[in-house]
Amino acid sequence: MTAFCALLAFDVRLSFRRGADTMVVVGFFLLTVFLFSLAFRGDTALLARIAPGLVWVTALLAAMLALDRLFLADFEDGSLDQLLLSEIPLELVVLAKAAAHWITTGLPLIAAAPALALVLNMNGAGLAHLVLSLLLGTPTLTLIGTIGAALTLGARRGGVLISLLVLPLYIPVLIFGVGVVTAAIDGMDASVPIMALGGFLLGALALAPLASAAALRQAAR
Amino acid sequence: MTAFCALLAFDVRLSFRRGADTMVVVGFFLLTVFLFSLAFRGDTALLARIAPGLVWVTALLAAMLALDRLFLADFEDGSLDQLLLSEIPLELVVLAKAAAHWITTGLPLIAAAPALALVLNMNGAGLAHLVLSLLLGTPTLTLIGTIGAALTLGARRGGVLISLLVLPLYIPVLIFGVGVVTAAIDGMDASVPIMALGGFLLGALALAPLASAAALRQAAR
Amino acid sequence: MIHFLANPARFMRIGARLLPWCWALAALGMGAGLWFALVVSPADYQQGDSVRIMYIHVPSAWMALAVYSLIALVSAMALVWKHPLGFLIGRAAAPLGTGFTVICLVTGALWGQTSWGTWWVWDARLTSVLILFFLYLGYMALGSAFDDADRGNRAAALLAMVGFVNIPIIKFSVDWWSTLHQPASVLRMGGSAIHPSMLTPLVLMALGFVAYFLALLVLRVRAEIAGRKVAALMMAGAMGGAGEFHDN
Amino acid sequence: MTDHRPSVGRADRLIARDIACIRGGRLLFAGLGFTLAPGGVMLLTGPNGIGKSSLLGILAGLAPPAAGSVELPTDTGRIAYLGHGDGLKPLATVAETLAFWAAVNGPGDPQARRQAIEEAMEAFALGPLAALPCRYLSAGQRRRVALGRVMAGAARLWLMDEPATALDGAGARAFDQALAGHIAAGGMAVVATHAPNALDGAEILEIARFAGTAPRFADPDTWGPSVGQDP
Amino acid sequence: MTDHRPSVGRADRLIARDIACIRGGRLLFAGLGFTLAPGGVMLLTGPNGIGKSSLLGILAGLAPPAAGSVELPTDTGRIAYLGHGDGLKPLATVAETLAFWAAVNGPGDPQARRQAIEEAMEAFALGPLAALPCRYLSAGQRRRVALGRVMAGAARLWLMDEPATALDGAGARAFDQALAGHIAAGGMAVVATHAPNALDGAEILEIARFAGTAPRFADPDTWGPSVGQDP
Ligand code: HEM
Ligand SMILES: Nc1ncnc2c1ncn2[C@@H]1O[C@H](COP(=O)(O)OP(=O)(O)OP(=O)(O)O)[C@@H](O)[C@H]1O
Ligand SMILES: Nc1ncnc2c1ncn2[C@@H]1O[C@H](COP(=O)(O)OP(=O)(O)OP(=O)(O)O)[C@@H](O)[C@H]1O
Ligand SMILES: [Mg+2]
Ligand SMILES: [Mg+2]
Repeated sequence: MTAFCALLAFDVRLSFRRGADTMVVVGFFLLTVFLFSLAFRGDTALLARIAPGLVWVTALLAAMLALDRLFLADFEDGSLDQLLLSEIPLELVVLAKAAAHWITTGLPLIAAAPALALVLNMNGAGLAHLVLSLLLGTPTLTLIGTIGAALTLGARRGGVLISLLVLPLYIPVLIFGVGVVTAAIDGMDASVPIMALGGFLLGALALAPLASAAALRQAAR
Repeated sequence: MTAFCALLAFDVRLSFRRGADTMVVVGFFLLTVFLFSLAFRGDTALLARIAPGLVWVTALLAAMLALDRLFLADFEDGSLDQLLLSEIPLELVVLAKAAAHWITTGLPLIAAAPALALVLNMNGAGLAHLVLSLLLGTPTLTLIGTIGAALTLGARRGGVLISLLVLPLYIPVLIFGVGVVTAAIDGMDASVPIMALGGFLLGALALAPLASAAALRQAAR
Repeated sequence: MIHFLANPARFMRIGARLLPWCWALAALGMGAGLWFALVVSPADYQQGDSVRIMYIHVPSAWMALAVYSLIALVSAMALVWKHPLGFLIGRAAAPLGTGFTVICLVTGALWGQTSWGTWWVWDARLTSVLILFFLYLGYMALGSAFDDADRGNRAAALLAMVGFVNIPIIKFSVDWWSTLHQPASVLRMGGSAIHPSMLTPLVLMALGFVAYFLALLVLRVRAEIAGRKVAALMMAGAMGGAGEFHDN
Repeated sequence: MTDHRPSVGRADRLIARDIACIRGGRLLFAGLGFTLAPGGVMLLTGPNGIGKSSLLGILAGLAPPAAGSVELPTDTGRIAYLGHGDGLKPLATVAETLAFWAAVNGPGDPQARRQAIEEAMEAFALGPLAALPCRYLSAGQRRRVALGRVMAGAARLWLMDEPATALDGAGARAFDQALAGHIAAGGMAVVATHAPNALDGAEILEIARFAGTAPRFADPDTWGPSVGQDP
Repeated sequence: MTDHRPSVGRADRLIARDIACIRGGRLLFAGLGFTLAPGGVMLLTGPNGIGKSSLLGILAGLAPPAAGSVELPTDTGRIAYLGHGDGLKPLATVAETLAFWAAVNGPGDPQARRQAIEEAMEAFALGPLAALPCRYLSAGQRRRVALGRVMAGAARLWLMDEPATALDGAGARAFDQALAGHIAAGGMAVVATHAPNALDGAEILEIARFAGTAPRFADPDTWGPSVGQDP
């Protein structure tokens, strides 16, 4: 447990000190929506219509952006070797890394989402469900991402490969995430897609650390 | 001139060998549009309406993605020191780097654009003008990008800072780029925005290498 | 000039002597300007009382441009003469310029709501001012993004010079592209085309803004110099040998 | 095919049996074996590219050998591994770096951990650097931090790749002392080096003796790129 | 404040005058000066963190000194600089790397360039590695490639930071020979090293002699964090 906390704290601290990842993700998120409103010259009706999809697609892309750095720095500077040789179960290391990654990229994204929803003229129910769906969905994205990041360590086309690997697994999350928001905006019952998102999260929590740890063991040089 | 060619060839060769940048950029480009059409469940009328803006915003974001690597690898592994000490004018080095970057990210983007335009139901004039606007616009983006990349070398929050620095200078390109396409689709005269894009390109060609070279000289450790 | 001011002690002395005059001029200009603007000058025959926004909007727009130009100028000087005074002035002026830009944007948006019926349109003038705002932000962010303060200063100075291309675009955007925005009527070739009853408060307000800016600038530069002194003395005093490290 | 990862053996020694190593399709060495008892140091020597670093990786279990097996001593605790690189995070300060790795690898008891860190800092004269982010360090200072990390961990087996790189005279002496202390406490070390005369009392393993005479590639009669005995 | 970047002097020698270096607000050394004539080698020595690498950077013109000036010899051609890192691209092969840097830095004539590359490959036994991407190389092999790059360039002044790092005996001898050849042809070299006894006939500059006695920080009565003369 100390080790888990130490890992989490070290990662989060360095990540915030560097600042880059968090700000890239949030910046990308805000920027994209800003650019879209720019490109459509403030056609508000149109923007409101595409809002749920826009926010979710952008969140997904933003989450994907920082993925390749999940294990890469540790791999390149040799820290990963050290972690592999430590007595901490590798699954725990993966969980700590995933938690740190989500805290530094997923959480700020969720914090930024309401601002965008307001800019895009989303109503109250839509906003609440947007946050809820992101809360349930983004950890799943991160966990799935760890598998992709671990599998592609040292691969020649790391960045793209990750996208290619995780994308198929991301699509259900995207569809149900958008489903939650549109259902809420249209005043319909959103419990089914919400439960689906919850189920994905539980499944990812159980499976992703195992898969990623196995992949990391293979990756060590 | 030999030196310029050597620089260009070396960069392009390594970049294609790595493959990552090109494929990240094109992949991102295709992916975003794909995800959007997925998020809107094939609402073709809506998609057609947002097509010019969507393609241009995505192209801009994709071009921004690979920017931070423009000089970073050279900076970190010490190659930049070597280039600074060589007798090649630094402006030429910047131009070669920019050209290599554009060939490996901008050009493939343009090659991919028609496919998207077709998917998004753009008409012939729109497609032609999309390609034309990208041809004029993306080199400008790259050239402006070199300034941002050079200025932020060694900065604490490199990635985001670049976006912050280049974004304001990208906005006019985006506006006129979208302007060209929408004008063409609506059957109007697009020569004014086309000329503006051309003007931006010439200006960037003249100024960006100077500014970037000055910034690189400051950056050496 | 630059070598005359090159001694911090002298700069501090001159600044201290200038400061009260600046404050007085600022109070006088803005006070009288507001009096003329709100009381003496007439409401516009088209726009009614909302025209009075102009007396804030236009001077702050001018200041936003002027301060950026000043930053670009001192940056160039600092880079050419390798003298840190330019960096110091530039870094001190940037937040003030950002403030003026924000005021210009906000008052413009308010005015737009009353006279065009919309807060914002993506026309050339408005967009280029927004770009100016981002440039200010980028300048400040870049300047403080390096552990080596000197490196930050130089990078930011280069950015300021690059971003200067935006200034003529802002200035002439109304002439080059037909937009919703007012074309120049005060500062233009061939003399001013504005009624004296409106011109007087405008000029007074502008003078007040300039004096206010100068006062704050001197204050900020002095604070920075004092801060450096304290830091230098503290480091020199507190450290023997390798000692502690300070990120700046 | 059996699992070639190091297993924890029954004896209190490090045993390498008949190890072969293939990299990039080329057989680097084969039939390499040795035993290292507590308090022993094994120096790996040989020309550039012979496979010293590769052997260290195999011993650490970071890469499987193409043939043969590694048996770790009982109760090794962890393995400390120091490669050619320093493995430092540019933004973490020296103190943070040592504290983090001690928390991951060092003694469980916080008091003992703090003491281990202090000893390491003292041994490699890191005190004045404690508050510096690692990216400001000079090459030798970086190496000292990496060595301090090894020392502050509670490992009984040290695997090190040219540990004295970039160290000045004082640093090299500090390392020799640290190693001597480790050995005196019953530790073991395998050290790849180009200056084997620097340490007395250490065994020397000349890897060139086991070098693959002819390049041997994947055996067409088995599936994997393996060499030597195969199930 | 005058421009502190190296200028090309009138004499055929490298002259460093009264150089001071500040890093991270700390004065590393001040008043350092020396002259290096053609055919001379200057060894920089001193403990870790004293400022050897920083001085090399100043001599190369990569960083300005806090005070003092550097005068490069006339017709230096280019400067060859080899830092602690190797500066190799992981995906470029050894042959590509050498060819590229020779095109950037080496002799203009293609024929001479090819020959320079061949000589460098031969001197450092790089022939068998020519087709390997650099990321497959061992540490010593990487260093050989970096040294080969210096040798294939047409520079008269070599600035090197611990060039023999990770080299085996043969590699170190090859480097000594390459340096001797460079010197014999009227070249100059400044080499930071922890093993100053390795080269005979070379001058030794002990940087510690110039170390800042007390830390001096930004002078509160001038503008910049500068030391020494100011306008
Ligand atoms: C957010 C929106 C706006 C922005 C960013 C903006 C920006 C500017 C700028 C930069 C100037 C100085 C130009 C120069 O010195 O030539 C200016 C001047 C001026 N603006 Fe605006 N403006 C905005 C909205 C408006 C609106 C809505 C009106 C009135 C309907 C208006 C009326 C004027 C007038 C009368 C001038 C003085 C022109 C002159 O005499 O030179 N502005 N504005
Ligand atoms: N970017 C930096 N910012 C602040 N301090 C730095 C920076 N780079 C180096 N230093 C400090 O400057 C000092 C000199 O570093 P330098 O690399 O020149 O030493 P060196 O003599 O080459 O040491 P070594 O023998 O370890 O290579 C070190 O104490 C280091 O901590
Ligand atoms: N990932 C890899 N793929 C293919 N070949 C590799 C790889 N890594 C190393 N090699 C090759 O394996 C050989 C052994 O490398 P290793 O790093 O073990 O050598 P070393 O004995 O440590 O050399 P040095 O003294 O230079 O450190 C080298 O010839 C190298 O070219
Ligand atoms: Mg090795
Ligand atoms: Mg050094």
